[in-house]
Parts: sequence; C-alpha cells; structure tokens
Amino acid sequence: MPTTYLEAIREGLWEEMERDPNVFLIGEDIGVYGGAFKVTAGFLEKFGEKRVVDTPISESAIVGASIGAALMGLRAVAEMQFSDFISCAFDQIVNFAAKCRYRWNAPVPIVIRAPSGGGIHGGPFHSQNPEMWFVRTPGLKVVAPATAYDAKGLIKSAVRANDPVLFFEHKGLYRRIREDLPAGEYTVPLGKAKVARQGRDLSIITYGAMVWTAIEAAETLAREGIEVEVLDLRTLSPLDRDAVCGTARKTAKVLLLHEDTQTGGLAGELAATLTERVWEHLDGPIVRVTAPDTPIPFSPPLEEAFLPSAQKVVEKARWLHKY
Amino acid sequence: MPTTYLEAIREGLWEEMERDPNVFLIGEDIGVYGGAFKVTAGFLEKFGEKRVVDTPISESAIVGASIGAALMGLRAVAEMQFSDFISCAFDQIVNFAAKCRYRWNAPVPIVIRAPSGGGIHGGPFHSQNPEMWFVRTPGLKVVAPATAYDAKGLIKSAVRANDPVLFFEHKGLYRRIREDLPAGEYTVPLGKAKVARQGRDLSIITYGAMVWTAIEAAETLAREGIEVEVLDLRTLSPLDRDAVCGTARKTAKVLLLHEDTQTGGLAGELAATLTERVWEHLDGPIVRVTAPDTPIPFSPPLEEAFLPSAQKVVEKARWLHKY
Amino acid sequence: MSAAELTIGISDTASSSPGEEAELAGRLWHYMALMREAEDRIERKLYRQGKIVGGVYVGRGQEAIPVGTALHATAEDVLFPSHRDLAVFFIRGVPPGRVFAQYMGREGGLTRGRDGNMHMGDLKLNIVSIISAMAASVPVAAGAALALRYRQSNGIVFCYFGDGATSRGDWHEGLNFAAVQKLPVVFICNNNLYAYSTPLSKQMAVENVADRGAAYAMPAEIVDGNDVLAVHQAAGRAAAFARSGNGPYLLECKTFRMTGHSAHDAAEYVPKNLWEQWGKLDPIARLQSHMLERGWSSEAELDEARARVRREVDEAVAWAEASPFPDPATLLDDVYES
Amino acid sequence: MSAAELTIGISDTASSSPGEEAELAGRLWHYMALMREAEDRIERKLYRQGKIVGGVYVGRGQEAIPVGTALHATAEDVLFPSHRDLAVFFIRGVPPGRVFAQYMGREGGLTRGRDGNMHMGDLKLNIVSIISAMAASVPVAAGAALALRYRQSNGIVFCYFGDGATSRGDWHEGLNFAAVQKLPVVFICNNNLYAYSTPLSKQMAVENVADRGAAYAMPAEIVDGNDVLAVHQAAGRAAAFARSGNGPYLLECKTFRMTGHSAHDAAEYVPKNLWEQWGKLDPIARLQSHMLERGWSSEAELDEARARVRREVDEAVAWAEASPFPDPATLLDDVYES
Ligand SMILES: Cc1ncc(C[n+]2csc(CCOP(=O)(O)OP(=O)(O)O)c2C)c(N)n1
Ligand SMILES: Cc1ncc(C[n+]2csc(CCOP(=O)(O)OP(=O)(O)O)c2C)c(N)n1
Ligand SMILES: [Mg+2]
Ligand SMILES: [Mg+2]
Repeated sequence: MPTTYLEAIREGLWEEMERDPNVFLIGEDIGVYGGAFKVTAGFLEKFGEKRVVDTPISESAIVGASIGAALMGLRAVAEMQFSDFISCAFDQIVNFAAKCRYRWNAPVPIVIRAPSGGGIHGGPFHSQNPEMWFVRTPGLKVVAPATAYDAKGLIKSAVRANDPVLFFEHKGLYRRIREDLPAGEYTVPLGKAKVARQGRDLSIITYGAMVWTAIEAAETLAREGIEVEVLDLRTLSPLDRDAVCGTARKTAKVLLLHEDTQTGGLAGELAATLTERVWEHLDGPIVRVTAPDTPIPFSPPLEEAFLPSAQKVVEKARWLHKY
Repeated sequence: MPTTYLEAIREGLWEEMERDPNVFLIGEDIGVYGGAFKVTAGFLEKFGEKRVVDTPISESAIVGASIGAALMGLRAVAEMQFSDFISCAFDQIVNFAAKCRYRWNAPVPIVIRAPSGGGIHGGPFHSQNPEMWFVRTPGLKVVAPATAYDAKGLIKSAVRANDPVLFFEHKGLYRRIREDLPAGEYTVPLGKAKVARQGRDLSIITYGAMVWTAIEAAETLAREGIEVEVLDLRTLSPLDRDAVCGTARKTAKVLLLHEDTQTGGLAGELAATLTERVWEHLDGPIVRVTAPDTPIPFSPPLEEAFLPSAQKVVEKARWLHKY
Repeated sequence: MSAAELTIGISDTASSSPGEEAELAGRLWHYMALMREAEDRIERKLYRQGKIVGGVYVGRGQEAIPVGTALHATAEDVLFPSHRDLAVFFIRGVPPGRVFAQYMGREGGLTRGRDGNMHMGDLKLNIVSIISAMAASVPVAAGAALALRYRQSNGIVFCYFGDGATSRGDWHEGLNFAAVQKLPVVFICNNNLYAYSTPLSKQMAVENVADRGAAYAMPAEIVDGNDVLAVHQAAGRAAAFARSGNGPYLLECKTFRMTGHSAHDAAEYVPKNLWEQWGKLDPIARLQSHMLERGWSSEAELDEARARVRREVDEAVAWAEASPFPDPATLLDDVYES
Repeated sequence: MSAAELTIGISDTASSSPGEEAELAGRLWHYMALMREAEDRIERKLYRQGKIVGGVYVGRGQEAIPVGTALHATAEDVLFPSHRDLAVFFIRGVPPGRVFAQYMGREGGLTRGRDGNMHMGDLKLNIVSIISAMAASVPVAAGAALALRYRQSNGIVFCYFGDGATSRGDWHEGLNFAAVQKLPVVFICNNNLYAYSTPLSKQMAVENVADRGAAYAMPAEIVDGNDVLAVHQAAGRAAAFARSGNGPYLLECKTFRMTGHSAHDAAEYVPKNLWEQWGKLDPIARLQSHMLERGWSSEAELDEARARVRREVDEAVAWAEASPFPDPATLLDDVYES
C-alpha cells in the first residue's frame, strides 16, 4: 500500500520520536485530536502527554517554548495549525530562534511544521505560502518537500538538524499523492535539490506542489518534442545554488515556477543567482510563472485564476523554447 | 539653514497634522519624550494627547489600534521605536491591514514609521532592514527615502495614501544629511523612482542610505571615466519597474545594491524583472552588492565588514564595466 | 458556572412593560431562530450537498449571545462578530442571501468571493470583518473605539471572541490598551468550554475568562449565555457602562458549542454527558417556553413565525444560488486603491 | 506600594543563625556593590570616554532584585536576566572582564562582538540571553522549564522583566502557558515605575503587576525591591514553591530606576521628588546601615570591601581593553551549524 505525503511525514516523526527521547511535539489540538490534519493522530496514545504537548491558542508561546526547550537540550517539533498563523509567532522565529547561534553560540534545534499552500478553497487565511519571510532571514532553514519520499526523509533530517527549520507541508498534497517508500530507515539531506525529471531543452526550477505542475507541463511539452528538466529544490534555505546553476548550464533556458506570489518570491533570488553565475550559458531570458500579487482568494474561479497551472507553464515554456 | 532628514520627516508630519484633523500619531514614548529619535518632539504640546497617543509596549496593539481607527475614518501614523520590533506586530500588518481592501473593500489608511538600517553599532536588534517581509506581501506599500526632500514629500504622500504604508526611515541618515527644502508645500508621489545621478555606462539601482554609497562610488568611478547612473527607487512597493527597465536599457549594465542581506533581498526581484523585460538590452550579467546572509553584527569591525561600502561597489562596477 | 449550575428557567426581563417585554422577546426569538435556521441550512444541508465552499463554523446553541448583545447596538456602534456570531449580521441588516452567497463563494457575498464563511464585514453597517487569527480583532476593536471617542461619537464597540482567543497575545495587548485608554468597548466572550478540541483546562489556569478582568482593572461579569434575557440585560449594563465613558467592560457568557468545531469535526473528544446537559439548555427552547408561559406567544404563532423564518431562508438560499461566481477578470482588482 | 510607603529600614532575615545572617548579608552586599561599581564604570566613565559601543542600560538602584533572587539559584536552575539584572551574570560566575568586553564590542565578550550590552548569555552557566524585544524571553523561559521537568531535573527557571514588558502579548502567552502547564518558573518583575519614558499609569490600568497574577491563577507577591533581605526571603518562598512542583510564581519587586532609560536619556520626564524619595531608599546603603547596626561589619571592613570591588573592576576593565576586536574574517561563521 503506497504511502501518502501526510503518512510519510507522520512516519518520519514517529520514527524520530522512537529513536530520540528528546524529541517532543507541541502545538494546538495535536494530542487528543491528532492535529487539524491528523498528522499526529495516535502520537499521544503512543508517546504520552509529556511528549505531545497540547497548548492554548498562542503561536508565540508555542515557538518560544520550543526555543526554550531546545536551548535545554530537547528537540521541539512545533505545529502551526495552518502556516497562515505563523505570523503570530514571527518575532520568536526571526529574532529569537534565527539569531541565537550567531549571537551567543546557542543552537536552537527546533522544527516548525506548517501546512501551507492553496488549491483547497481555504481563502486568504488558510492558503498562504509564507516561505519567503523565512528564506530571507539568515539563521533559518526552510524546507518544502514535493513528494512522500522527500517529505519523510526531510522531516527526519529537520528533526536531527541543529538549527531552526521551517518545514512547509503543502496541504494540497497531503492526501493527493502517494508512493511506495523504502522499507528501512532513510533520510534526505537538507540543502540538496533533486532533478525530478531529466531534460535537455529547458529547465523548470520549482518546489512544493508546483513540482507536480511542472511535471504535468513537461509531459505535455514532451509530446511536442520539447524535453524539459524539472529541478525540485526541496530545501529553499540554504539554497542548492550549484544544482540551480547546473541545470541552467545544461539547458540554457530557465523557467522559474512557484505557487507563491511574484514580487519578492523565490524566483527573484534564483534569477539573480543565475545572472550572476551562469550568465554566459543562458540562451534566453529567465522567465517566471507564479501567482499574481494579490492575497489568495477564496472562490473557486478566482483561486483557479490565481494559482499557476500546467497550462500557463506550457505556454510560457513554449515561448521560451522558441526564443 | 538646511533641513536634516529627521527634520524633514518631522515637518512633513507636522504639516499633515495641521492640514487634516483626522491624522493622529500613536506609539511608544512619542508624546512627552518626543520619540526615541525625537522625530515627534513638540507634537504633544502642539496637538494634544488626543492626537499624540502614547501606548504601552505592545506593537501589535499599536498597529491593531491604528487599523481600527483607520477603518473608522482616521489616519493613524504609528511609530515602531526601532524597525526591529515590527516583527512583534507582524500578523496585524500582513494579515489584517494588508488584506482588508481586497477582502471586503475596507481601506486601511495607516502609516507605520520604522527607523531601520545599520551603521550605528546597534547590533542585531537595532539595525535590521525588514523591508522585504513587506515588499513580498501584497496589499502593503513600502517606502524608503534617501534624501531629506524625498523624506518630507514621501511621508506626506504616505499619510494621504488610502492604503497601509510601511515607511522605513534610515536612522543612519537622520542627522547625517541635510538640504535646503522648498518653502511651500510639496509632495513626492509614491511608486516613482528618481534618477539620483545621470550616467551612460552603468546603472546602480538602489534605495535608502545606499543611494549615498552609490553616489560616492559613482564619483570615484567618474574619475576613471566610468559614468554611472544611480537610480533611487524611493518606493519599494509598488516598484517603479518602468524606471528600473529604463535605466537598464540606457546603460545596458546593471549593478543592484542594497544594505539588506542578499538572499531574498530586493535585488532578486529587480534581477528577475530585468531578465524578463529587458533581456535583449543587457550587455553583461546583473550583479549584486549587498550585506551577506548573517544577522547584523554589533562590533564595529564586524559591522563594517557586513555593510556594503562604496569601495565594494567600485570594485564590482569596474569588473562589470570591463565585462 | 458549569452546565449543572445553570437552571433551565430563564431570567425575568427588567422593569419594562409587559407589552415591551413581549415585543423584545419576539425580536430576540426571531434573530435566534433565523441564525439557527440559516446555520442549520448551511451545515446540515448545503454543506452536505457540496454547495458550500471551504469551511463551516456555526454558533449552534450559542445564539443567545450575539442576539442578546447586538440588539443593544445603535447605528453608530461598531461590531466585531466572531465566527460564532452570525446573528449580528442579520441584526445589522445584512440580507441573509448575502450570507449564503458568502458561504458559496459567490459575487453576492459580502466579500464578493474573495473570502469565505464568517470572514466578512460591511463598513456601511459598522460591522468589521474578523481575520482568521484568533483575537487579532481585539486591538483593532480598541482602535475603532479610540476613533469613536476621537470623533466625539456616542458609539461604542462590541468585540466578540471565544474562550480560546483569550490566550493570545493580541487579546492581552488589546484589553490592556483599551483599559489604559478607558475606551468604550464591550468585550464579549462566548465561553463554550472548548477551543477546537482543546478543553478550558488546557487553555487557561483560571476557571472563568472573567477572572482575567482583574489584570486590567476591568469590570467583568459572568452571565448564563444560554439565557437570552439574561444576556440581554447584562449586555445592557455593559453597554451603558462603556457608553458613559467609564471604559471597557468584559462580559463572559457561559455556553456550549452544540456541534463540532467546524462541519468536518465530529467532536468525539467531547464527553457525551456534556451534549446531554447542554442540550437541555437550548437558548431558543428556553425562550420559547418562557414566551408561552407568559402568554407572549402561542404555539400557533410560534409555528407561523418558524414558517416565516424558513421561507426567508429558502428565498435567501435561492437568491444566493442565483448569484454568479466572481469573474476571474477581477482577480487583480482592489489590492490597492485604484 | 509607593516610595512613601516604603520604610528606610530593612527586613529581618529569616530564622538563620547570626553567623549565617552576616555571611549572607556580606554576599548580598558584594554582588550589589560589584554591579553598582561595574555599571557606574560603564555608564559614567567608559561611555563618556567613548569606549563603549552602542547603548548602555543599567540597573542603578535596582541591584537588590537580581542579587536577592539569583543567590537562590542552584547550578541546575536557568536564568533569563533582563537588561537591568547585571548581577545575575556575576553570581553565575561570569568574569566581569567578559562583561566589559561585551560592552566594548570585543572578542572577549560573551557574544564575541556579535551583540552588545545586556544581550548576552552562556549556556554552560544556564544563563539565557534575552533578545531586545521586551518579554520575548517569557515564553522561552516557560519552554526551558518544560525541558527541566521533562528531563526530571530539580532545576527551576528565573525569568526577569520590567513592568513595561508585562503589556506585551508574549508576556501573556508565556505566563498563561506556564500556568496551564504548572511549570517551575519564578517570574520576577522589577517594577521601576517607568518603561523608558512611559509611567505606569500609561502602561496598565492596574496598580500592581501582581494584580495580573489573577489572570493565571498564579500566586503573586509584592515585595520592597530595594530591601535586599526582603527580596531574598520572598525569592526563597517563590523558588521553593516552584521547585516543589506547584507551578509558577509571580514576584513583583517595587523599585525605581535611578538613572535614565539608557545612558543617552536625561530622564527629564521624571518628577524631581521621585529621585529624592527613592534616593533615600538605595538598596546598598540600606543594607550597609543594617550590617553596621547589627555589627556584621565595620566601616573599615566595608571600606576595604569597596576597595576590593574597585580593584576587581579595574582589572576587569583592563582585561577587556586588552581583548581584541573580533576578526572580520569571522563575519560569516555560526549563522548555521558548520
Ligand atoms: C492564531 C490562530 N491560531 C489557530 C487558529 C485555528 N483555530 C480556529 S478557531 C480555533 C479555536 C477557537 O477557540 P475559541 O476562541 O474558544 O472560539 P470557539 O471556536 O470555541 O468559538 C482555532 C484554534 C486560528 N484561527 N488563529
Ligand atoms: C517589543 C519592544 N518594543 C520596544 C522596545 C524598546 N524598549 C527598550 S526597553 C523599553 C522599556 C522597557 O520597560 P520595562 O519593561 O519597564 O523595563 P525597564 O527598562 O524599566 O527595566 C522599551 C520601550 C523593546 N525593547 N521591545
Ligand atoms: Mg471556545
Ligand atoms: Mg520599568
């Protein structure tokens, strides 16, 4: 029975809690209820109240307490019920957690899990992609898995990391994708991108749910003879710039894709990296397919117009290929 | 007697409060004390407690109350004592203020003034450049003046704007720069960049205190026969993409400069805009001079190494010019 | 005050005339019944039919709170309903059709499809839309009150939230600021014993939200939130206090959420006996008994009133279903002033 | 408790033997005197000489609070000193030279020049560095206490903050969480009547920070913060309470900031009579009188002790001045684990 993306995260957390008694979970409704998305269902029964801490509605306290516990040698895995509420814990994350090691050599091994992303008609407060607030903050690591395999391997690495890690789970993928996972224990290293599809004509660099959109677009384009390489970044900070430059050198044409809104999105950082490092290798402009600069709307026709689609990617890729 | 950058903001606020009885100030220590930097010194005496509201230490309440007052027809100008504390009000800004108009057609005319930037040995919590958290959030406007003239003209436009405006005052400029201001009333429109120095060989696109660094570098380079154009963005959101593309088309070589750290900084957005729009006009890679990806350190030798300098700009510009 | 301590009876109304009492009871009944019918339709029919977009949060069993309080609001007053206070919209004059359209993601909803469910407001009616983050509207409500005083309006603010919201930093900052500034706000807590799945004991160390008033030197009153007449009277005191310039007032209404947190939550974490106990305290049933007892209404009249409410809801649903989905061409509008 | 209500006398020590009393008084005196001398040197000499980098915040007049409390801390206990609690560092064993080096931006400072002034900590000594945002360390302290209990340590947490910090959301969330979880934390408030320039009356509607304990069902005690023996006794009670697993305890120490908010603040907003009143209540002078009265020390012994403290500080300053500035080549180190 193949494992869903959600199950993969669950399994990863379960294994890490079995492996290391210092790992504990903290968040709202994660115990008896098993979490809003049921990622932690069954953990309370197995690991007890000590290791599965239900909290009041206080994101800042959740992250603050995670930091305090981490400073004292534990490893906290905090859940934001939706990534949209992470802004309520913002100061703790960007000022306390992010700067401890640099300032006074105090490691803060915490993981903040946050279901993010749109496509579920959640509206402006249950669909955001907040990754760039954290990618731009030195001291934080940011992870955004696209597959069940990576979700499991990356959550395990995140738990073991000695730095604060923001772990964005795309809630649209939770139950939509599944795959067979290897039997034994494995991890996926932070900071390493992966070529999700090989190609020679054009690169799509992306992450999270958009990896699937890119693959869908690539399949359409393959029927037209355009062989697209899809690079799945997996970790957004630290960014695997070598892999980014590698695929660009290979295909010479780059389309940047993300579900996040455009201005200040990761595509900008990638474009700057590419023009700085592989300018001579590029055979056409770097182009972007992203959400437009609006809050994410609720109603299906608006949300559909808002989200990047395989169709939009195909059109832009065709244009770039011809360029 | 020329007017300082700080005095210019003061004057702008004073004039707007005289002009419009619905404008009021809110923040910590802004009344009797006149604000940590004394921007609002004398306002309490002139305008009274009703229009100059001293608050408890509660940034979220300051911004929240500003929003509430704005919804009821006032125009709040909130002061963050240092821009570093803006993260304590983050949810109110990015979720409440930014999304009201889009969601339910409710305008939120507030200005959040925030002294930002380094160079004063303030350390990691009194020197940050938080602009990109807001530039990437649709619904917010972000302003970062470089000159006394613009500081006055832009604060006045910000007060009159019917959208939430983040107004980043570079505290290193407060008393460092001064100029003669026109006698009469004037404003500077939001969303319009300005060519701070004309040149034909290479463009430096920047904002805030770095405009002065760019000009210093340009003067050095002029002595070598390299004529640099300096574009001062003034408003970071909405971005004046026409002006950005205009200078790039003119010089064909672009150096992006900001005091903010590199990854996820505005330079990325500018690079993506340029490669998308004026790719054919570029005669060399787009390069960046920025702070490195660390918290901003306290001790003078570290801070000096951290901040972009005219010297670093000159070196990179020479390289690009030769390219 | 636990469910066991609440009586099934209902408070006597204040010293108004019998005719006024009956008339008031009729209005209270109407809005509670309308809220119940509208939410039942949403949660138990339209949601199951797949006609609702996104999540559904209802105030089943808690209707006495928005109704008993908001009927005190004057046109100048500003209201910040929580996700369990649908009746506030009806009392302010929002046509039910627009609420259904909101839940269906239609152009006719208060947010024109940009947001869903209870995330809606209407500035012309002085209803401010909450955002999703619990308690975020508390400092905003304080700011609205500041503006009312600034403009020398007689208006006050009604700020609604649940027990769980009181754990958040924004709640504290907002109450503290309102208290320091002596702002005209009535803070209205629906204490329904749960925040999502989290029982009170894991949210706070105190027994009552009202115990938190002491931190702000704020008068705090506890009322049986399932007794609409009691709520109405307490809210009257609270509003009068705030309106007289004495500063804010905290009103805790003890109640129970007679449903899951949202339509997809079976609420298995709630002990069975709580459903039973609180089921007997249904605020609509209690008011009805009282009305019959006092002779303010007959069974036949109530039946007719119920039929009227159903018809109103039928028509509203039809209106909403006829409302188009928003045009994707409008996607980029209104991020900023144009 | 206003300054007028405080007496110039000092509390009797608890039922320990006269020898123990004298010894304790000597230690209390030493750390208060060392803090005073070190801060005087920083604020009134090195700062004016331009040798200090960045801002200066001192606890002049408030020394009894860190000293009276932190002397109860065992090695397992974890301390979160605020920017007015320098003595905590000395009591934990941080060499004064490292503190001066910190203020001078030198390699020898606890943050190796990465941060300044009181933003420092040392994990080996169980001192956690505050960040600048007031009250941000409050939920972090709760988390540390959670970890201590998790690890079945006997340690407790001492979490320090000022009156102004109690207005912040993080303060509320931290206290609430600690109370719900019954965590072993002593929350220690130095209520010095001002937050920067803002007097208490503009920060809170209550008279005492202790009044806020009621919101968390937390025992809250008020103590004369300028009476080091009283602080020491109250802190003993508080620590014992927390250590016995009863949950957190809120200790409010009434005091006054006998200086500007920071070295560049002349504090003209403070009414003159406050300086006078509180000047008479200097905690060091009060302890000295008591020590002389009881015969625990003579003037000559005190003079000698003062000279020792001055020498210690002289040497520490010299050590700090000899400490190099950090090497710019290290700029990029330690953002992440390497
Ligand atoms: C800051 C924040 N965190 C988490 C949530 C998710 N959430 C939505 S409602 C809710 C429970 C609210 O409880 P309460 O305030 O008691 O209101 P009730 O739903 O019981 O009326 C939670 C946790 C949220 N909306 N905001
Ligand atoms: C969140 C936040 N806002 C503003 C400041 C600026 N600031 C530094 S200390 C201070 C006053 C603190 O008052 P209090 O908590 O009473 O401590 P005290 O300085 O009186 O000991 C302020 C406003 C800050 N550090 N953090
Ligand atoms: Mg509740
Ligand atoms: Mg204080």
